[in-house]
Amino acid sequence: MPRREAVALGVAALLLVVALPICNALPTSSPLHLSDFRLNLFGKFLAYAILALGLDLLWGYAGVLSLGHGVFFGLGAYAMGMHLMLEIGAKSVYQSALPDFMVWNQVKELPLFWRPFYSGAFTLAAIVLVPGLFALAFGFLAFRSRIRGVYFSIITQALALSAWLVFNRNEMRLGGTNGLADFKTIFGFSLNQASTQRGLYAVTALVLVVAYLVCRWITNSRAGKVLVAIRDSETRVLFSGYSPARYKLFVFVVSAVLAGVAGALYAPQVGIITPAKLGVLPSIEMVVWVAAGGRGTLVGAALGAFGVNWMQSWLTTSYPDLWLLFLGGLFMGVVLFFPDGLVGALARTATRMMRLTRSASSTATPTESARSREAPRTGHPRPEPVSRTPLQ
Amino acid sequence: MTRSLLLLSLLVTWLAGVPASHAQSPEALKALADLAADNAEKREAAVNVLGGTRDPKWLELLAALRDGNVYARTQGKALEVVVGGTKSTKGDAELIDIASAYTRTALGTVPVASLTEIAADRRLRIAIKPFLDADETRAQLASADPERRRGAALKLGHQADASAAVVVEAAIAKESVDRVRETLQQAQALIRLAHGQAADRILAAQSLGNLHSFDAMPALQGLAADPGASRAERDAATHAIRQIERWSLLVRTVETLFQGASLASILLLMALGLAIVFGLMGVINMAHGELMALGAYSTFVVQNVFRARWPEAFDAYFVVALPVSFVVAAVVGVILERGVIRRLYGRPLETLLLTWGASLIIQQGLRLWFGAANVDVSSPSWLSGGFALMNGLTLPVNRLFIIALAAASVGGMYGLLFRTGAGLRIRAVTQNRAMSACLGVRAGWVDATTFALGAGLAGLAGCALTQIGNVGPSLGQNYIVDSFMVVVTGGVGKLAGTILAAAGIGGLNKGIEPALGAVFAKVAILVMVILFLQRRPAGLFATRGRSAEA
Amino acid sequence: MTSTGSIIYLEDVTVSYDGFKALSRLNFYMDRRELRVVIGPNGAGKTTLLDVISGRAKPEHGRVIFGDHTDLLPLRENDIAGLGIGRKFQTPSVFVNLSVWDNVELSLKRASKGVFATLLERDAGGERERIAATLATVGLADKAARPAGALSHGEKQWLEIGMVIAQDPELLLVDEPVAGMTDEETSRTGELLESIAADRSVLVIEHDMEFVRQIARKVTVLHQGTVLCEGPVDQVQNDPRVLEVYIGRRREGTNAHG
Amino acid sequence: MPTYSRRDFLKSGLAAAGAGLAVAHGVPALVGAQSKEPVKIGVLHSLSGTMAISEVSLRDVVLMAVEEINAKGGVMGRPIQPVVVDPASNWDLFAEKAKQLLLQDKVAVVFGCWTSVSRKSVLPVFENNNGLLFYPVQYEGEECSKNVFYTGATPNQQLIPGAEYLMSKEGGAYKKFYLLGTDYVFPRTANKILRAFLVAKGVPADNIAEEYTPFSHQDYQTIVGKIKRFSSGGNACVLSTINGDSNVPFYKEFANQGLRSENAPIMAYSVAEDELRGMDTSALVGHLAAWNYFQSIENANNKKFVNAFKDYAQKKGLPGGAKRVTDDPMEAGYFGVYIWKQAVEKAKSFDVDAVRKAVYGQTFAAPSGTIKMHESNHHTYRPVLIGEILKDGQFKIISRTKGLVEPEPWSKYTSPDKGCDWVKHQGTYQKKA
Repeated sequence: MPRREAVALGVAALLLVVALPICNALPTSSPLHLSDFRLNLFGKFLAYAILALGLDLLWGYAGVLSLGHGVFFGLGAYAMGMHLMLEIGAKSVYQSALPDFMVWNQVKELPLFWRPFYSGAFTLAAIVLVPGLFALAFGFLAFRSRIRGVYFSIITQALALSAWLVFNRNEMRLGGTNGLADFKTIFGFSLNQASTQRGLYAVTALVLVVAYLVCRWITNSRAGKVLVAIRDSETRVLFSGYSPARYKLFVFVVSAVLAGVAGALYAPQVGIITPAKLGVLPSIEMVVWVAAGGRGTLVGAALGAFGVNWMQSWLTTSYPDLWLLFLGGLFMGVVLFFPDGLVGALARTATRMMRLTRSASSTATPTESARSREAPRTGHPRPEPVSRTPLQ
Repeated sequence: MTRSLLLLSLLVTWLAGVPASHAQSPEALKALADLAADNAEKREAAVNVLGGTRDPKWLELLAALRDGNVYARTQGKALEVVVGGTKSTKGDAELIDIASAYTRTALGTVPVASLTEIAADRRLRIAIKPFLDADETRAQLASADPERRRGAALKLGHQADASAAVVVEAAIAKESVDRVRETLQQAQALIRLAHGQAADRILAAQSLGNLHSFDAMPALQGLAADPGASRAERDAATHAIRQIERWSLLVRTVETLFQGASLASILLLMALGLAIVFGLMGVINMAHGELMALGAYSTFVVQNVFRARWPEAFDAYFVVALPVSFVVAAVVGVILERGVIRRLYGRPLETLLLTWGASLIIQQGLRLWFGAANVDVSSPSWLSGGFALMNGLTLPVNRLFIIALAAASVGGMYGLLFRTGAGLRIRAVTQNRAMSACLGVRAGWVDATTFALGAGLAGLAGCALTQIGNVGPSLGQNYIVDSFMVVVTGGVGKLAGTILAAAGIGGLNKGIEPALGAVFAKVAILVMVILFLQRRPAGLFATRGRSAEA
Repeated sequence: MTSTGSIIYLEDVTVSYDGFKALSRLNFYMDRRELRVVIGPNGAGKTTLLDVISGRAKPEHGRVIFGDHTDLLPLRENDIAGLGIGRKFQTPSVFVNLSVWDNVELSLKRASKGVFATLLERDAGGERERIAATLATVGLADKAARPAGALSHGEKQWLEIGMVIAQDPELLLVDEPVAGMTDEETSRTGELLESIAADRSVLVIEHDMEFVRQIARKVTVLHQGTVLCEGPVDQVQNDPRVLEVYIGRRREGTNAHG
Repeated sequence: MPTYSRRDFLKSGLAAAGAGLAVAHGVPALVGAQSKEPVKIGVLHSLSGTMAISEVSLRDVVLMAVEEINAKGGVMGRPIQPVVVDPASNWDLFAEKAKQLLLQDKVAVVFGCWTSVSRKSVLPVFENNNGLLFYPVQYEGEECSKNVFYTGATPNQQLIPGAEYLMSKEGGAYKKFYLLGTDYVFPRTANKILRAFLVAKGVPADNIAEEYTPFSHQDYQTIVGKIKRFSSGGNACVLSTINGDSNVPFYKEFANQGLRSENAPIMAYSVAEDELRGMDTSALVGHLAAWNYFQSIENANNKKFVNAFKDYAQKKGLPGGAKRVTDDPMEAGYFGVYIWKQAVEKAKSFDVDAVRKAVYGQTFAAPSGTIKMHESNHHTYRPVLIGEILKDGQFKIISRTKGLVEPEPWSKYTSPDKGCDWVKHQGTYQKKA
């Protein structure tokens, strides 16, 4: 990682992980004070940013567009939610050891698949493994048979729809439409406490930094180049002796795990997880974050998740009638005028400036400059081959 | 018990239509006065007397009483019962038009405060009901609408009152519509089954078996299990039950087939436009659902224009709405295509995002313009009701119409693409854009036309959907994923594939649904599609062959 | 068999697409270190032949043997590439978002091309030299840092050839390498192929008879999915059956119009 | 892009935004006359997404009540300033917006929510931050929150009377019941209670069928086929808790497959006038609904309310204008604002705890007649009405209870041992046998 980037990352990490919680801990009178509400809101956005990183790895680098990432997010969130539900114990409305929704659903005994979630360790493992294994199975089937491009996007969309339908069923014993809510404590800490929320925020920010480093490490490795190569020409990769299916499967699983972790951090901070979060619309919105921020840049994806959600939060308060028009318009604008997103557009301007300033200066050895171009600058996204076949 | 017997006899004479005694008889007038009494018993008795006159005018009074429109006022010393009409306000006072109880001569407009409402409490309403019901049944049996006559016959059968036998018999003699006559015969048999002698009951059971009468099942089952009945009776009942069950199996099979066909036609209609735009132009149009919504709202607007301008020709509105919705959606489609999508050809994933943005805008636009609530689109009378294919199976006309419309759309598409110059140009540009351009085909024009066609078909689908579902801003969201599934399963760019996929998905869905329920039927379909793509990753009708693509 | 035997051996191979037989009971074999050109009219099955060898198309029946006794039929494309069969496509297929250098680097032959190996592996010593040498061979040394997308059409063709060479294949499959090239580029490409053929086998599909004459020693003519004839260029060019196929069809065409 | 068009766009955008704001905030007419600082209240109804269909009208009616109150001098002399937010039918956004209203905007009270899930998602927020929510929709009960006032019906104020009516001689003495609902908590709980009630009344289990469909289900072919078979032999009726979008396809299919209200009536628990506005009512005529309020109620208060709302809609240029109708949740949303105002004035404070206590036993001359807040359980005494759907989308009232029905958050048929009381107990408590 070039030094400048490392420094920037370090500063950002410090700001996110340390400075903001400190601002929150300051007395309300202080000008630097950050309210609990804001910090909590940021925590949610940072969870989204973790998911966006994974999605960017998948879409921005390998060129695989998943319209079903809400499912993996949901799986992680439900895994965490189930543990939190069990932690409530008899402090619930019905004062039963069973989660409330089971009581009104006339479930007399805790279903078998709920039991392991009493264990915190199991829950933490499940947060990673459930979305990961599910993605492994689904991705294996999809990539092995070379379902790609638009076809892949659409079956993932169908996956989101199915998952939404299934999780909405009361028979699934997962709370139906209402999902899981009214959590009281997390690993013994009361969720009402500002300090717990602050801690959750700090954990989320830390996970985001780690996730970023992992993603950066992947994209900087040779495997990262293979991913970009797959986006450019899957056939060439195949005939170069790599198995694109395995690479895609790998990155799909990584992004699903990140989504699951994001979901698990989201649930306790927001206090509710419902099937609505893993449907078709939220899954598309996730793609929107990445597109708006700039795909293929990692930083852009994270910023996009943060920015779009902040904007949505602000617009739904300030322009409740019109915000969808703004969002739709912003989105069309980004696709049309900034195809590589906000960060892409900024980076392009910056490179142009830089090239101007040092155009005359030394010519680095080819190897050196080839090396420094680590991640792909997507540039103007290349037309993807589309088979325009005649009607038959 | 005696009271109900009395009521029953009243009812019988009433249904039989025996001429009434003198209407404003002293008893009736006394009863009228009793209505305003404080005593609930008295009031109930009064209702029975008035109802017993079988005089339509008194019945109207009872109906008004049930609806809370009857008032009492003191005229001099006497208490007068009047019927209230239109209310109005003048200054602070609330005024009401009143009329006399029997003749309904207008008595002028008086302040509401000067009247006491004769409240129809629960007990009174229960007393009133049989009279009005009987009246209603008789009116229904005489109705010009065969469905209403059939409804009345069905009800008489369900009630199986011995007293109604005469009426039913008379009605059978007069009835000219087969379906209604059969229902009347069913009613007759049910009455006999309930009240006849053993021989009667055997005949009735046979008759019900021959009629394939589902409605008789509980009664027949009762008879078959009745230890008091003779063996012959029980056998007759069992035989009839078996007959009906066999028939029921047939009905259910045909029903499922029809339901599958209906769902398939809807899927096809929705997917057709998508398939054209997706297959021919490589554009994933996420705004397809919103174009459908535009079609549906166009239908709504056309309906309102007809309602306001030509109410007498209201039924014709839908004929006008079909082309209008096509054109409106097509125009919006062209604006989208020329305005933005044009810049993104060959980048399907980006068109997906772009059209999603457009869908948000259209959706919220509709919401701001027409309101967030659904709007009401009435079915024209020729699209309401059902076509009785066989006893126990009524095929809804609107669904039959949509099947026909889907077929016509497919036919039209084939004709257009393979029989016209425009179709030739569309196919040419699809196969080789550069070459077509060299040959003088204006590719831009063709793109716009193709997109307009796809969008127009979406509009048409939206228009058709108004007849089975509701019309709201997020109408399209319900259907978009299903449509995509059809297109993908069929294979992009293959009309035949789209048709087959729609038929397969629709049929399977309806075949599975009774067993798995609506949700898991849908999930099962999605799983099947994914597994199917395992075998054919490019869909049912993928182009296979050597690929020059690298 | 001995090591001087065939590098690729196809026996009785049939491939059909929706009823159309692209290859029909084809028998074909090539010696080691041979440069072979396959010609034939459109639809003769030339590209399908490459598809079968490189694993893209699976024949209905027949045998495909690589080297001494490696059966290619059960293998996937990437495994076949790993065995040492490189393929260059007709339309240039390079990674436009990666630099020219990276393009070659990814193509290098290495022990494992699995996900975890590429994740963990960092630069190995000799790689840079090999990449530089390959780039020098195809004449792109001075453009190593450029994104491949910025190259001209001809340069992309060469880069792709370079990428295939970097795989260090025993057998090179080349599909119409000079389509769309200028005369000068064409002759340079010819020289390049000949130099490559010095120590490996090369199978070229070509239309351009001028070019064929420049490079070919032995030519195979395919027609309707089978081998029509085989031999040195001059002999093939004068074979009456070849004339029949190429010119006879044209005659039929004119007859139809006349 | 030429500059003029950009400016144009900005201008129209601002104008539109301004209009939106003006509507949203219901700019009080008499602000100038009041010197005191306004008091903020929150309005938390979805204005976009799937629930906008129902919730937009609730926002409208709350803002109308606010405007009326402001025109008469506000609450304790302070004008009300509504803070309208859009949770966009997005349940987690509901929680976020609730937090924002309570913590950022520091509103005195929130009027909002429709679906049970939205209420469940904001519930912890209100309880943890001691906020106050007025919830205006009939719901499944089994809840007893210190921070919520429920102005809609509890199950015993709607479900049971509806079923009772159909069982009565007057209602047709039906003996078989098809319980059909959308698959979520209200229909599930409602049907649990209905089933317990029916069984308690001696209906054999064979005569009760239960079925659920997903949200926005559109294809009722199979289900109507089932109902048809269920109802053969007569005496069957449908108790429907089908929600929102699915009603039109259901009723149309019902009619088109030859089922008629005379033979198999549908008693709907989630279809009100506002939804009927968007339906082709011809298929629904003759079917029934049970509510605590209908627009067709005849009394001076209601007339005033209906006309005021029509005028308001027209004046504000709301879609639908003077054709807008009122319905049960709207009425509950409307009088909720007044109940709060009265309670504030009684408590002489905006403090949540003080206001809460002042709400107990409050009465108000609502459009449906005088209603009363329960003395201890946070719900509302309301009358129960059965209406028959007419062609014009209104209801003919065919039955009404005498007086007000006491709310029972815990149904005596399913939770006979539980009660809700915030005066003598701390919320839900175990009744002594």
